[in-house]
Amino acid sequence: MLGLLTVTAIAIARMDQLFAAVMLFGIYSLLSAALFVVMDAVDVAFTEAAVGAGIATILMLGALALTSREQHAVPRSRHWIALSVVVITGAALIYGTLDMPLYADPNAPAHLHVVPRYLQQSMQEIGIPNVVTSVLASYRGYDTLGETVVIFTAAVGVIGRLGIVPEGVVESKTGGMEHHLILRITAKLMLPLILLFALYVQFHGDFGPGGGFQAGVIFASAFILYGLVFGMRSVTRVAPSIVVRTLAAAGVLIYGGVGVISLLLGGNYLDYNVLGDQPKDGQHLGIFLVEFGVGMTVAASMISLFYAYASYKREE
Amino acid sequence: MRHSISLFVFSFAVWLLLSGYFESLLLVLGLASCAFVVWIARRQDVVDHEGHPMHLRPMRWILYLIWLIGEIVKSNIDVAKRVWSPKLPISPTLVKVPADSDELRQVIYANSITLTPGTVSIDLTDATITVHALTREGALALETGEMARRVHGVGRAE
Amino acid sequence: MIFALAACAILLTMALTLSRGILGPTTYDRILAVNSFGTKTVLIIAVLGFMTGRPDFLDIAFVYALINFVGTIAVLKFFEYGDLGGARSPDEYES
Amino acid sequence: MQLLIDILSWITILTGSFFVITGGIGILRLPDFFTRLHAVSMPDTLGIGLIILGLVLQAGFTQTSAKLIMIFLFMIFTGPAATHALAKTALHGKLKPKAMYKQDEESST
Repeated sequence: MLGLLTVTAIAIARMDQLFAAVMLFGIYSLLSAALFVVMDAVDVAFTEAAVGAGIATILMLGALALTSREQHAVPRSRHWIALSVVVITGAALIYGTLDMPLYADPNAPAHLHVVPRYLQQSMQEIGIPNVVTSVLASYRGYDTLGETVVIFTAAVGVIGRLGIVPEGVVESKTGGMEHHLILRITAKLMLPLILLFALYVQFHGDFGPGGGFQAGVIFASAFILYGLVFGMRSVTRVAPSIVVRTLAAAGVLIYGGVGVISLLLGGNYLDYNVLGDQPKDGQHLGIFLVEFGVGMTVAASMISLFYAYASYKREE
Repeated sequence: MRHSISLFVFSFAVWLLLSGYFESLLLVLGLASCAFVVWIARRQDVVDHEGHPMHLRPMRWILYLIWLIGEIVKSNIDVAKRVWSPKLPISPTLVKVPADSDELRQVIYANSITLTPGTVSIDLTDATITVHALTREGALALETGEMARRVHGVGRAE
Repeated sequence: MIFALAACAILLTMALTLSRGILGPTTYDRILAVNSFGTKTVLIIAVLGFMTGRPDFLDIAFVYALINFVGTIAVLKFFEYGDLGGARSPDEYES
Repeated sequence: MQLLIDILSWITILTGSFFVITGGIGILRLPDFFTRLHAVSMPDTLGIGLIILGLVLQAGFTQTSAKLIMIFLFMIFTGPAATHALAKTALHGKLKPKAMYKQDEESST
């Protein structure tokens, strides 16, 4: 499988047509996610599946639609600069991995310090079966807050660059693929199912793989599908872009707000123990709210990214 | 309204199947999620006889599916033989077949054609399906219209 | 045992599909390869989940099936219209 | 009984794998885009169908089976839609299939 991954990477590098390269990137994501599954990193695979294979491909296409399809020839001297940068980075990374313990080595530092605590005590300290979720949302609450803000910032950045969709433009570009009968009916059948699945992933992050990030992306993909098939006017009628942007901000605020509340109740920032009568209940509530905030931000950011890409028109 | 209620019940059944946890908190969340889904689906205007086909006759459906599975198995074996045989005995043919007037049935028909290996519906306009068949025989078999007749039986006449 | 065999078969097919994706020759061939590759990924994840005895994998397989569909439609729309949002009128499209 | 189920599921999984591989061969061997579509529809129908059937036999009457069947149904619904959309786009993208309209053939002879 690693071999296939390598072949794909080389093929991407050699491909002149950007469109074909994007297609191969899709394959690359699928492959690496399958690899994560083999290594038992279920949550990572989940994220890779939703983000890497799906949204990233769609956004790359969006970017491609704004630029040109063919790669421009680069002067040879710049090849060398690029090559040396890549080689140096690669060498640094390999040098870094030399210090790293072998895969699945039980004496690795990660297995000696934090991991036993996370694995053994998370059940009694936090009380939810999926360790990844408890690490993500509770032990490493700050990091996750940071990641959420990054996504939000990315959405703000793209909107800032491409501009907020003026309502008039959306009106003029009404069409979708409604006349495509088969797509229309299949999409109608599948949309409620996709939405339901997203909510399921959102609320079952405590038990199985999943959580706010993945759920947000799946939720957004339902809207993206709707937008693709029924056109921008329909999708902005269902979820007006101002509402979506507000929700993106509100998600971050929920996350931050949970932290502030825990401060006010006398705990540390993002220390959920004080939220409930029992520390465990507090953890539950805290993680639930935080995941909800994450899901909201991710979904809303992705949808507004899609809006921004889909309705931007290059000046000819 | 009928469709909304049916969608709600259907969603909740799916939720229970997916979740497998029967705790009160998750059940309440499930109900809330289903309500939310129905609300969005109504806003998206996908809750109608096309998006939630509850008017099809269930018994006819099952009979049709059994027949279709049989066809799929037969044509799978046929195409597999052709792919493995060294001479690659194919004779690609395009053929236009008429479809039903009802759009939902058109879609069922076109999808059934695509599901059967050896024939792919490549266009659907004005109730006419353009089919690309891997072999002349496949195209001829489709032209007899047996599948079209069976699809017609599935949808209730308006 | 049997799962490993099935996984190998699917992997082999993934390799074959990948070569079609690299060879092309037309863009549609590549899209077809990616779509078919996605199907195989769903299958291999389901099979691998059984091999390691962790049926949570099925959720991931489901995400794949879903993303595969949405992704293919997005790609097609991009290719037919040149961007993701706009569309031509049906008459223009027919010509 | 368990043995019988095992044998049955082995047979289905193996046959399914065979169709999956056949699809892979077909996608390489067949001459043009439209014929390759047919190769893909083999693993998409009997391939996944048989493999998932085999897994369901292994899992028995459980939630896992229900999820497997849901995945199968989802793929069966979306697969042909995606294939059709792809073919239609290719046709409108002025990719000519190496095949003649049957009606044309008859009128010319």
